Amino acid sequence: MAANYNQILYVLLLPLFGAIFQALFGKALVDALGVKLGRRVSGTLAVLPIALAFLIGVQLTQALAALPPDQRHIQIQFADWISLLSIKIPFEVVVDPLSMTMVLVITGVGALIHLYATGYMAEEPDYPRFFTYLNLFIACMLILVLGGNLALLFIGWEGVGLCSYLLIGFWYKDLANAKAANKAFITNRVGDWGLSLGMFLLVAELGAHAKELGITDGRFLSYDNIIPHAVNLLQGQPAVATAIALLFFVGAMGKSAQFPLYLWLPDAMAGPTPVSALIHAATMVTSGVVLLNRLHILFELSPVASAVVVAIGAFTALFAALIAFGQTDIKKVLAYSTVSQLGYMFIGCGAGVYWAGMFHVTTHAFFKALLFLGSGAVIHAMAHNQDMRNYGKLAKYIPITCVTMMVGWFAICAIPFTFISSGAFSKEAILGGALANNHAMIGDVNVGRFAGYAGLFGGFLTAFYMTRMTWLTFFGNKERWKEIPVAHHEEHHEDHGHHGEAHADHHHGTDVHGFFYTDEEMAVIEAEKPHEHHHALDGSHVPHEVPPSMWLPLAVLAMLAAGGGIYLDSGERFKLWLQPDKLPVIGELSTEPHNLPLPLTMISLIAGGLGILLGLAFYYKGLPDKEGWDLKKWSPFRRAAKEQFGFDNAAMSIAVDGGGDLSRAAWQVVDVHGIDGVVNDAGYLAGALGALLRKLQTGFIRSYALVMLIGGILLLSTLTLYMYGLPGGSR
Amino acid sequence: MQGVPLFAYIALALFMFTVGTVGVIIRRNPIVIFMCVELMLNAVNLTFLAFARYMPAMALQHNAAQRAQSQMAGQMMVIFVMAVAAAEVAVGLGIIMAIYRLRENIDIDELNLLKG
Amino acid sequence: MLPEQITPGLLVFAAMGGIAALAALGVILFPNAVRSALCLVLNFFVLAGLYFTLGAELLGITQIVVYTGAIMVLFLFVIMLLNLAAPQQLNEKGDIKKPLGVVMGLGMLALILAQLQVAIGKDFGPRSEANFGTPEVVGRTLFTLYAFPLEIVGILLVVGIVGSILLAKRKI
Amino acid sequence: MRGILQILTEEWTTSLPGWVQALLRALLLVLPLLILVPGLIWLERRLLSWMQDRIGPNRVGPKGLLQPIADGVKLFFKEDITPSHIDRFIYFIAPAIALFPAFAIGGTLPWGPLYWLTPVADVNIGILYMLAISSLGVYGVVLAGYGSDNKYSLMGGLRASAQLISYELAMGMSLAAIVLATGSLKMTSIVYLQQQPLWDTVNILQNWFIFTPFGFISAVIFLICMVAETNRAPFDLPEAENELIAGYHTEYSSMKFAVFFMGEYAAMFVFSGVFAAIFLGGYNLLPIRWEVLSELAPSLAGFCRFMEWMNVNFSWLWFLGKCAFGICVYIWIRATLPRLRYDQLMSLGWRSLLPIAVTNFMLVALWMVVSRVYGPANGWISYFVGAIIFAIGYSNVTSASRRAKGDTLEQRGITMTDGGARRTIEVIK
Repeated sequence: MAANYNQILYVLLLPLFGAIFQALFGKALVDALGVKLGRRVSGTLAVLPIALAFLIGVQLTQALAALPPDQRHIQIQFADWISLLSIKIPFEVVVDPLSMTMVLVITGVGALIHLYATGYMAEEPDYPRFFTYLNLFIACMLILVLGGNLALLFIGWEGVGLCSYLLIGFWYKDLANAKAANKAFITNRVGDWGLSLGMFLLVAELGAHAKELGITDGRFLSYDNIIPHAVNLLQGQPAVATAIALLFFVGAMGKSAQFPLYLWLPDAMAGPTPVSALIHAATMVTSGVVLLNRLHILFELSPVASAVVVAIGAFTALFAALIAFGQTDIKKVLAYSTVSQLGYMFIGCGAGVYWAGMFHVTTHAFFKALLFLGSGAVIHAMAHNQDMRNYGKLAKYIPITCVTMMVGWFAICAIPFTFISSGAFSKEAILGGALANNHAMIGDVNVGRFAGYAGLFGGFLTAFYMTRMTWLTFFGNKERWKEIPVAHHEEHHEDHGHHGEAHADHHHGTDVHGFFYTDEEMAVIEAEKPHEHHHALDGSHVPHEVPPSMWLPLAVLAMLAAGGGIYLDSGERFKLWLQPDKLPVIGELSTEPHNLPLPLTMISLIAGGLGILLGLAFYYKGLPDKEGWDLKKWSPFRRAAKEQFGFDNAAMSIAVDGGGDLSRAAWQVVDVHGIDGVVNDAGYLAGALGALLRKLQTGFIRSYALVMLIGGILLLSTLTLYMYGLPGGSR
Repeated sequence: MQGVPLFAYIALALFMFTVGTVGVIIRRNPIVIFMCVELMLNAVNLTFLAFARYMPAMALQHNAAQRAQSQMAGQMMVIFVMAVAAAEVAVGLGIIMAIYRLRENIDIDELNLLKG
Repeated sequence: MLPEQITPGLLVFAAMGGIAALAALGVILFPNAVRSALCLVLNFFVLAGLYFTLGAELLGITQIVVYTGAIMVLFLFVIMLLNLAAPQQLNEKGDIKKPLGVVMGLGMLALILAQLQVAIGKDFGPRSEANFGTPEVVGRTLFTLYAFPLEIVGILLVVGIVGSILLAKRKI
Repeated sequence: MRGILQILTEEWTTSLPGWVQALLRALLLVLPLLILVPGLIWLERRLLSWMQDRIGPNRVGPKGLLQPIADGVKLFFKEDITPSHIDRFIYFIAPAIALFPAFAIGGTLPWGPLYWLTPVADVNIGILYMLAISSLGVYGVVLAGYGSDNKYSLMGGLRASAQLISYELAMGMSLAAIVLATGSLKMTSIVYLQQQPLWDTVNILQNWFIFTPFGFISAVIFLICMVAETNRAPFDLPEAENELIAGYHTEYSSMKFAVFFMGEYAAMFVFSGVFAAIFLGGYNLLPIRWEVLSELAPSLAGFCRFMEWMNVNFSWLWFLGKCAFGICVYIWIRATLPRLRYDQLMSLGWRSLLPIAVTNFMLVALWMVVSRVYGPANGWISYFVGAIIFAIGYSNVTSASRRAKGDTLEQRGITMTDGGARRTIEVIK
């Protein structure tokens, strides 16, 4: 099948046009057609481009799959973008298995979530703005994965960061949301610092050796130049390779929320739930994994960097899983679970089984989007209260949500041999790869293997806390929202919050409240804070099942979560699609470890099963007192977990307070005395000179013209003298 | 035109340009000054066109594309000068009108707000 | 540099050039602004004729449309509008600038003429193709080779229009 | 097909020296104009009185046919009054300038398919030339207003200059659409293109531009603009007799007044000719392609041949007929519509005609691109879709601006300067 790969441009442009349309005409449309019909039309027009892009993506993927494996890298240049003296950066698009996988995930899951959002946001007055951002996000994400060079990737990278910022702060009148958005944005800058430095270093290296490598077209940032030439370039200089790889990994850490840059992700839950599902679970946070997959050659060249990746991934997986035990907000649990799962993906990438990382990205996109959307449905049913302590026995009221979420729960628990637990297939591949290989080494220590063991333990933890979440929400012995303590009614705002109540008495210098607001502005903002999405949840509340536009995506995602894993794994379909032959540097990798007492799947089965059973044992009867509304009764471990083991506080006080003190010192000493002094003196000097010169300005335009003419004549005379060789000139 | 040397056109343009320059200096009415500026612009236009038509002999050594480009360049400049002059007149006369409304007087020697 | 023989073309040029030069002088010598403007109209009109003799027919007609038909009408309009309210003439009293300006102007004329003596030799001749000023040729060049300057000029004109409206309106 | 006229004149004319030919062509244009102007004056007065249900001139000659001659004699022998304190040169030159464009515009009008007789000069830049010369017409009016040293005349001149500049733009844009469609500025090729199949599809009819959608819009705009350009009612503000006495020609009498008069009627005639040539198929009698019809219906072949023969030999007559039609439209408009207020005039020109003309121009470009690539049917569809989108947007914008600003002059921020004393003119709705 000869496909026209130029069609990929439509995939890129459709969401962009959607965003532009929503931005320019969305509001007018809603105004013109009336709120109800207008929102329906506007929502449809937001879903449509994504769905169309998905269809085109499917067609192109089929065409690509029909090609022999070694021809599946198609890079199309559409136009010149930046053309400097020796560097050319065209607008180019890469169509290969990696980018098409991501295109399908982004547009497929994205279309479902868009559809869901049309229902979820139906009450939102700023409806078109939401879909503008959402469509724009899809467009940026597609640029990120489809861009044929690192510069385009960077554009997409920043674009998704921007959209994430806009969407987290979508309800920006709520101060906590605005602060969460700021936190996400600023934390991501750290990652971008790494990404850009890595990019510069790589380009500098490539450019310096361009002649030896035979790169003639100056496209140093393009993948089809980097990937084939990186081996020759960096083989002899492991230190440089490690530096570049680690810098890129810093970028990936920021976007993919790895320790210590994971801080923003839990706070990002302040955004609307479809946003959490789309951006902060299914797509954007996986861009770090995509980056590592794209540039895997760099990491293959540096075992040290790979070991760092594995170590940080494993630590993040465990750390986040532990924090999840202390969370009472349903979305926060899912957020930490996302951080933890991202850790797994990095274990896979670091251990060398890059395809397994992507595999987990895909399955995770299915079940985590499902879980988030399900939690959104629960929140929707519970009058926007997100505290699990207020739930219980919801299975009776919202059966569809319950069933689909159970599927998601089972998928993330990763129980082998059950065939509908899609997480199991990808997680087995990751852990198998980590345990069987010795790629990620520092000195003689095989970091990868330790990471594998940590991952097994993490699987146990995952099953445990997910069981906790599911049972607290849907089962148990009583409907707890009917007996919320009075004191707690006021408290549930906190769950939207930024630092939680622990920061209420913690001073950050003068700017207590956030990064950008003064106290007066704060007061105004607090007064204007909208309350429309904070209905009271009291004893008389009756949860209702969500509308079809919301449970339909749930059902589809549930099917994907149940069947996606086994479909993609059967016959090594996914592995052969993404990585058909051995890796260029480290060669063939096995995913069958031989050094274990039992087969890996058995151990996983034990770990997962144990987690579920323990969870059932703990929470079968509902909420234990030790996790109740009274924080004083909590166990020390759980209280520490709730506060992220103090890490958030520490990071915040170092970064925000320390930065504030440093800036204040710079302001009061360096700026006021040093720089201002020089500038002011220069100003006085200029002023004094000007006072002298202004005497020349008579204000009579004709005099100016006359003087100009005289000047011109003087010039001409000189020229004439020169030409005719009169005295003083020479011909 | 047959028998007219390039120098004739250039000399005429030069004369017009000089008259325009002198006019800017000796007249006090800003509108007339403006007209003198237009006169200078037109003198330059005439020069452009004359040179576009009268090419030096060495231009014939170029290839056809270069020759075509060089003979069109003068006309293009004239078109752009005309467009810029139109914009300039629109804004300039607007300014004169605004000044008149403000001060009831447009003598250029009374308008010395630029005085330092 | 000077023509060898008198041809009909030369006579026509002499007539037109003479009118243009006299009209140019009239612009600065008439104390009445309306007469100055009329002289300028005449000058532009004759210039359009000279453009025709140079083969630039499109530009010649554009000269009439733009300068004679639009710009000069605007000038007349403004002169008359200002006169309508203030009939008194601006007094053109002499001062030192006047003789100085004339002398300087003549000096510039002489100096540039001296330069031209050297610059324009015999190797200039009417060598462009005869149809180089037709609408087809000019348009084709303008919309291909000079497309970007044209766009920029378009932006400039729009800004000019907006600016003059802002200047003219009392209340925005 | 060669007609009698061709056989008689072609060889003889082309054998003459070039300058004699040119003179002959010019005479063939100017003489009919000069002869027809008195007839036009009679026609206007009779038609106007008929429309207003009165008799009109009926004393001199049969049906008052000799009335214009009588008027002319009267004007010749009237005392020629020249006011004092005037700018004499300008005062005297103004009528001449007013007469000049009326005759000069006709230079590119083709009166028939006889290239050696008409037009006077078939230049490449015909339409542009027409626009350029018509833009000179304003000088006559403005200078007359200024030279008369009369407040009312001056105001008339001022009004004329603003009005003519404003309407020239819309006129140019409306013609630009036609030029875009034909790809030529030449009058003869525009007429030639109107003999092609209608809408590129209907073979039997001629593609007169007034029958095409864009041409119709252009024609309406051009018609309005040409009425404004000739200072005729309802756009006769420069000579509004109840406000400005007679505007710019208040101080003119006798022959000088007659020259203005003649210039106005000649301009009407010539503009009607331009309208006929550009929109009404030029010198063709009927919008039917006879040779195609004769192929389709052989029984009518004889009739078709006859009609073709008529077309060639009496083309000047058909052209004159179309001019006469245009003049009747002029008179009809004058009899029907009241004079516009000045701000209405400006607002019509700048806010309605110009945007519509520009949009029409862009839509023609769209139509051409689409129909060249995807065929005529798609071209027309895209043209109409574009037109509808523009209409919706335009009506939204205007209604929004009306809502925002209100309808009185003051609310719209317009004030009028009048002799030092400034006042805001209130409009009673």
